[in-house]
Amino acid sequence: AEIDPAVVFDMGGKFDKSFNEGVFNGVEKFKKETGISYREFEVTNETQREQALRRMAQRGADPVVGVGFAQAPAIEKVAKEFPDTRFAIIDAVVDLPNVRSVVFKEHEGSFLVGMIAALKSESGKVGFVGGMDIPLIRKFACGYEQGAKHVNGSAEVLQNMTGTTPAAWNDPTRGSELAKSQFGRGVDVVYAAAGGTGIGVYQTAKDSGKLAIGVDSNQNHLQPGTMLTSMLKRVDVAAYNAFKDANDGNWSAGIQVLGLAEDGVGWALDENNKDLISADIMAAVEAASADIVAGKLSVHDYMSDNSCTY
Amino acid sequence: MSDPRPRQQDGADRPASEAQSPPAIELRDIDKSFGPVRANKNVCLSVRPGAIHGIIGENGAGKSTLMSILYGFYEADRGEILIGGKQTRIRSSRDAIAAGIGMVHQHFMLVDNMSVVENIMLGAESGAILTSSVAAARAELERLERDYNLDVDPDALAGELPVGQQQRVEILKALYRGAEILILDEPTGVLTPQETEQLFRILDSLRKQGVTIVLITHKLREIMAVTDDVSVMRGGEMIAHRSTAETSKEELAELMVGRKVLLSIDKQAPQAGATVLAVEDLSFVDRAGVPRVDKVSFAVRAGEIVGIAGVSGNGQSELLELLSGIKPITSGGFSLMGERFSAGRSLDPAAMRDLKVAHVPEDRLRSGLVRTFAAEESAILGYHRDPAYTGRIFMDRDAIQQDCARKMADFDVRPQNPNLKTANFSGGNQQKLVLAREISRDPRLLLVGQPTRGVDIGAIEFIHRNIVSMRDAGSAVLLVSVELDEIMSLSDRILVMFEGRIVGEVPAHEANERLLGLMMANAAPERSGVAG
Amino acid sequence: MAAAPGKIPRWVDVALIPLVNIALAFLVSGVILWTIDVNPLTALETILFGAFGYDEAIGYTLYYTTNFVFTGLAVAVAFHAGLFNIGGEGQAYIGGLGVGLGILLMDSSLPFLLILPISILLSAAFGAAWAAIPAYLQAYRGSHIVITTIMFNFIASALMVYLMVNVLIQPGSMSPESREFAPQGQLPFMHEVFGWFGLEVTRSPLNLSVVWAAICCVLVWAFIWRTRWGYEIRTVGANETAGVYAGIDPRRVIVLAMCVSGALAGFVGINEVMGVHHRLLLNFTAGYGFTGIAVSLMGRNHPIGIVLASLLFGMLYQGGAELAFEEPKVTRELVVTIQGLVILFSGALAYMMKRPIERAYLRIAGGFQRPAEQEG
Amino acid sequence: MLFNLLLSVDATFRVATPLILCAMAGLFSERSGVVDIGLEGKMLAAAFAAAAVAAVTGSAWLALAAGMAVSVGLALLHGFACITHRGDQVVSGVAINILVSGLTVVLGIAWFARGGQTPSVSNEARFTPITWPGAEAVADVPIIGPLYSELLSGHNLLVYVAFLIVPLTWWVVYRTRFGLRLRAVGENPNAVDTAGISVSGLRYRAMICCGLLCGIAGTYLSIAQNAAFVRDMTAGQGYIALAAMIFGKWRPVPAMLACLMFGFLDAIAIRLQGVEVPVIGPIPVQLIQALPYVLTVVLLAGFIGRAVAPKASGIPYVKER
Ligand SMILES: Nc1ncnc2c1ncn2[C@@H]1O[C@H](COP(=O)(O)OP(=O)(O)OP(=O)(O)O)[C@@H](O)[C@H]1O
Ligand SMILES: Nc1ncnc2c1ncn2[C@@H]1O[C@H](COP(=O)(O)OP(=O)(O)OP(=O)(O)O)[C@@H](O)[C@H]1O
Ligand SMILES: [Mg+2]
Ligand SMILES: [Mg+2]
Repeated sequence: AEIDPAVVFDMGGKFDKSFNEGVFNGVEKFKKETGISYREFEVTNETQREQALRRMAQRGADPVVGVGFAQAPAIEKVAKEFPDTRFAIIDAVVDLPNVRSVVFKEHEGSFLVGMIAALKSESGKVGFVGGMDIPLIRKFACGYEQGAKHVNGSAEVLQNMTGTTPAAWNDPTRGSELAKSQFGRGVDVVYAAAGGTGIGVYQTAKDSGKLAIGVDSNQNHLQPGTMLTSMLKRVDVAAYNAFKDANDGNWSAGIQVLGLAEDGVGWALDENNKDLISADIMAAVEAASADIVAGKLSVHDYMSDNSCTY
Repeated sequence: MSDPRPRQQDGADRPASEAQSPPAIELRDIDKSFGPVRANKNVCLSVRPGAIHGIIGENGAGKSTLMSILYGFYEADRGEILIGGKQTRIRSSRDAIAAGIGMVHQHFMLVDNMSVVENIMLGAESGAILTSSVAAARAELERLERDYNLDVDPDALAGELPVGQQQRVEILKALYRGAEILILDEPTGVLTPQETEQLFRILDSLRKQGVTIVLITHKLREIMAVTDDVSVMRGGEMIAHRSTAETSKEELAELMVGRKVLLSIDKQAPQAGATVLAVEDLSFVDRAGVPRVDKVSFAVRAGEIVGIAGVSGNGQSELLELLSGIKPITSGGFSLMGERFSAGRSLDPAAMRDLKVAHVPEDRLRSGLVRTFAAEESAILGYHRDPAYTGRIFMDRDAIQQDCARKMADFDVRPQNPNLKTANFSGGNQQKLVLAREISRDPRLLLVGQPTRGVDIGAIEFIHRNIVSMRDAGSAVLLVSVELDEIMSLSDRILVMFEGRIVGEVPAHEANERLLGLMMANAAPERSGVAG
Repeated sequence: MAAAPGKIPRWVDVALIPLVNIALAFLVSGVILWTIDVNPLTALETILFGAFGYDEAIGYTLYYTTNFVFTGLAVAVAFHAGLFNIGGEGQAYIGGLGVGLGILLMDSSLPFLLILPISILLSAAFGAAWAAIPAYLQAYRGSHIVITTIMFNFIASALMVYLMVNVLIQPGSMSPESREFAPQGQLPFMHEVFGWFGLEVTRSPLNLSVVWAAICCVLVWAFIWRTRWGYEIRTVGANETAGVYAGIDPRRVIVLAMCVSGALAGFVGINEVMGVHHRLLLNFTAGYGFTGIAVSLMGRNHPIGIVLASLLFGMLYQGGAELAFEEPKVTRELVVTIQGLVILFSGALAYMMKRPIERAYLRIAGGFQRPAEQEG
Repeated sequence: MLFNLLLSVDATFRVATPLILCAMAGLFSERSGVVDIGLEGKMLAAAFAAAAVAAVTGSAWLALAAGMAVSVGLALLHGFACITHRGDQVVSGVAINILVSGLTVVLGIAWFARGGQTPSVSNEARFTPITWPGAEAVADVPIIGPLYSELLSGHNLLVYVAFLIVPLTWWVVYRTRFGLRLRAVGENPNAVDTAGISVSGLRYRAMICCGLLCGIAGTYLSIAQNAAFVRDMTAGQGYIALAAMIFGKWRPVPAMLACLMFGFLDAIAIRLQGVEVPVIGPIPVQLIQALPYVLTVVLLAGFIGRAVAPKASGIPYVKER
């Protein structure tokens, strides 16, 4: 029988240009391939997560994908109520027999783009703009910093956080100001992990003739020539796989940790940025990537000890 | 608005008030309701050109409403308006101004934080950019001031002028717009005798230039002094027209109220007792560093009424506020039944009330009442902490309501409804409510400011009688008023204040208007010196 | 010309006109829905059914209503003192912080019956404290309360992010959330409460704080209209000079009113933190503080009006979510649009239909009478 | 250090521009007696309209016109509710903010299918920085060079417009007939009415001024400072502008200074992030992010006297009680 899949997007909304949109692209791809449509809901406040998940389960949806770490408590509750429904959560771990938890090694992907940034930088200063000062974003920043320092021990990494309210994920104006201030201090490559705020960062990079790095999905097309690359976090694949595995009868619960080795994270190279990435850079990054996969190079995970000491 | 045309040219070649010329104003069957209240019922009025026409009537009789209709501020439900014999539709003040009507409202229509010139040119500017308008307005203002002897500082802020000056600004506003008909709604309610006299001189010279004037007032003396004709309103209806020469105060009073009214009070000689209030070198300096009350000393004894006369703005208001604990003392002090208050000792109105000091404030709406409250709530303002009204947590609604009903009955407050919103009572009745609140608690010292401002004669009579009976019951009364009539008829002793100082004292039986007037202008020969 | 002033019965004013206004809002929303191929009538049905149609729906609607009652009352109390408190959002946030900190400290050692009153006090105290600073600055330093409360909203969110990320987060957790409270630190859900009495009710986030909200309505009503503090607040709000004349210190009244206001806003923390999430987390206020402004003004600053307005908003939140759930074409932004239209028509344009409806009423009522008159 | 300060001042101009425009808009509205907390919504709607038109037509000027037109439309809606129908001004403002926040995204999805964002507009369809003559040449001259080339030169047209709007607003408010009437109607509408001027007419005109200025502010956000519309991109700036206007006591120049102060504090805060203080170590980001707000409160408490609003603001004008 056909499955009846569902996805519950988080507060950013399915068009946040990064995380949720990645999931959206993944499930759209599934829909296009199989012709199976899915239910969806975008939450607008903390309480709706549980409501939406439960409603999906009640309506017989299976599997149900929850997007974002904030949905973890809700999934935990609802998955217990509906032991026969399969759930998947992206970016958090919920230890239940009917839940698949997908987490990413963002630090590995960020490490690679940090290398690219430092290799490309002429000033030796690279920048990072985060949305909000939360652990996930610190994880991105920490990996990025390691990557930059890996290729240039004296590289300077400037960090800025956008704000403290949910508006911080949708404030291109402030993103633009943060980027300008970093450029003013000599930064020439900036990496944004800040949702819609990134739009302002990329635009400013373009206006100032500097380079920017996108996040989550491949954002290279947003400002061709300015986008040095994008750190890919394959939430689209994770969501697609959740649906596909259920459809094909290959469903498995448990934790999936997706890093470079699993192609869960990576960096984007396409016609929009191929002129920016020289063969040397390419070689260095590929080598580091292989080392990380092989375990020869380890990237410190901020989450492992809540600090960025490496 | 085009440039204000000097009016004399029109007036000069027109014979003044001819019998055959059509009335300057004719109102036919004007009807106006505000919701359920019918403020004007088929009112007719005819005003001769070049005459001063008085309109009198109790509070709420509909005078202001009628004039506001003539001025286009309200639109009548029914009726016709003829100006100079020509039927005119007046739907807004703009129409009225175009028809040559100007109005000085009972409550001034000035913008407090704008200068006099700006207030005057508002709506009658000569162009889109002010610079030229200001110049034109100044020139015209100078001319008007010269012609009518109406001087005001054109650059002063309207809100900072004394009321008398504010009124001049209102008159100048009307003249500036070339008014040929001038309506004045209770213009003298806030003026000193000197200011009133001056106003009447101005009205007289306007009349000579051919201006038609409609004058609303509660003061029959003024009607008799300046008007040519008089109309009486009662309960929304126009009930009588008289030629002033052929009527008398008594007749008008009776027409107005519908019963005989005593126009003067007879009171017994005072039985003055122990000193209740002794003020010594009391001073108050305001934030700008101006001494508002300057080393004032006097005493008030139980069973006497001490009146303080003075042109408004000479420190009387501040004196009352000091004595009632609203303003802090700068230096000096006073003792109240032996208890001493001075600069160091912080006062507050609640503590003064506990000492049985009652205070009827000068401006009932600004500080004596809360417009949005039910009457019963306004009737406990200041006494709301009294255990009679409030327990540990909750207020005792029944007690408050009964108390208010009793006060309303005792003081004839109409309508006698404790639940009615305060704003819905007429001025006179609001005043009675305040007085009832303050008097009914047997104060040892009663501070009264302007007790009858804007109140009709029926109510004045009532209020005066109550103040005198307070005195007779042994209270000390300090009365501040700019009405010399009131001061003279109520007080046992009269102090005169000028620029924050007490410049003289006169026993009531020696006082007359001329003497007090001179003292108020600080022009009197030193007579009895400063009271100690 | 103007007919003799006829009597308009009260139900026209309090029931018919608001209904017409809401109908107008839905009419305009209907046009928008129709352009995106959603049947407006079905949509309306979905909203109403989704908000009131079954026990779970009612639970959610009342859960939102609870928040709006708290923030609406908060705005109203300040308003009676003549103060415009835009800071409900921040006060709710900090109130929740107080609850959360308290429970995190107490839940291992104290029983529920002690934790509950302490939590209520803590939420009130923290919310009041967050309102007291702007109040003090307004009363004694002349700072404008609108500016300071706006600023304090931002400061509150910065403080919360700092605490959640650096202090209160569970070690190793991705999510800036505190640990879950122990059971005695959780306010029972209403479905649990009904369960105690043997009634089967579907689960929803509705919890005992709805009862507290109802109590607060009564308390606020009594406080404002039946105590002398309320009397003093209303006096200062309506006429400050009269307040001074009456021996009331306006500065103390300002601080008092804002503290009460902040405390009420802080109770959102009871509902959200202790009642629903059972942990401290970011953004649980979700704009309820701002919506409280509209709730209070639409409810004419009176508890009864505030309850009605809160119900309306609760219905829009819950019914709107159901609409977005049922109709794939309806996005959450469309639901926001509909909410905006409802506030516009039944709040801002509340008087637009008054005249026409009253006139229509008089014509209809008159139409019934006239034939009778002719016969007589 | 000096150069850093210079850059902060430069950023101040950019950040303050929409605040100044909105504060002047609010000033017109509130001076006429209509409280406007819908600045945010008007600005957001204008930002959307401008970005949409710029994306479709490629003309920055058409975009500006569209932004202003939409914003004026909303201002008139506010007027219709508050002036004509005497609705509650705050509720109306809140309604407009919420309505716009939803509607811009709904329309954005319907028209551009990019999740409520508009496509990025090319530089030709934007207001891009203008380099003043000789800016490059003098850039290296000490002091004057950077002052001229960094501070004065190199902003987009709308920044200059905003700073010209301030003296213009001052001139209109204090030196023209309209301004005289505007000030009067906010203080005492009865005085205006009895002077034969229509209170509603005046207030509607003030609303139009307010709408025009918010329109410029929104256009600046989406196609000058940025190059696309992103949902809710105003991020509370309308409220900050409102605060600045009150801070400036409803007067143009002080309000502008308040906006500049806020922009400056913001620019400083951005540059302070990550700075380590000797002994204490790194300051928490959140403390620095809260700094502009904390400093505003402190300044407000310390130096600015009581602000008195136009007396009639917030109260619908009714002649007959
Ligand atoms: N704006 C208004 N709204 C509703 N009712 C009003 C209004 N103005 C006046 N009224 C009603 O009209 C009646 C006449 O009031 P008006 O002010 O004309 O009296 P008045 O003769 O001027 O009294 P006073 O001598 O106290 O000035 C009042 O009884 C009142 O009910
Ligand atoms: N909103 C209202 N509805 C009904 N009647 C009102 C209303 N407002 C005032 N009144 C009535 O208006 C009459 C006069 O009220 P008004 O406001 O004119 O006071 P006032 O006479 O002007 O006072 P003063 O002459 O001292 O200035 C009273 O009879 C009062 O009952
Ligand atoms: Mg009158
Ligand atoms: Mg009157």
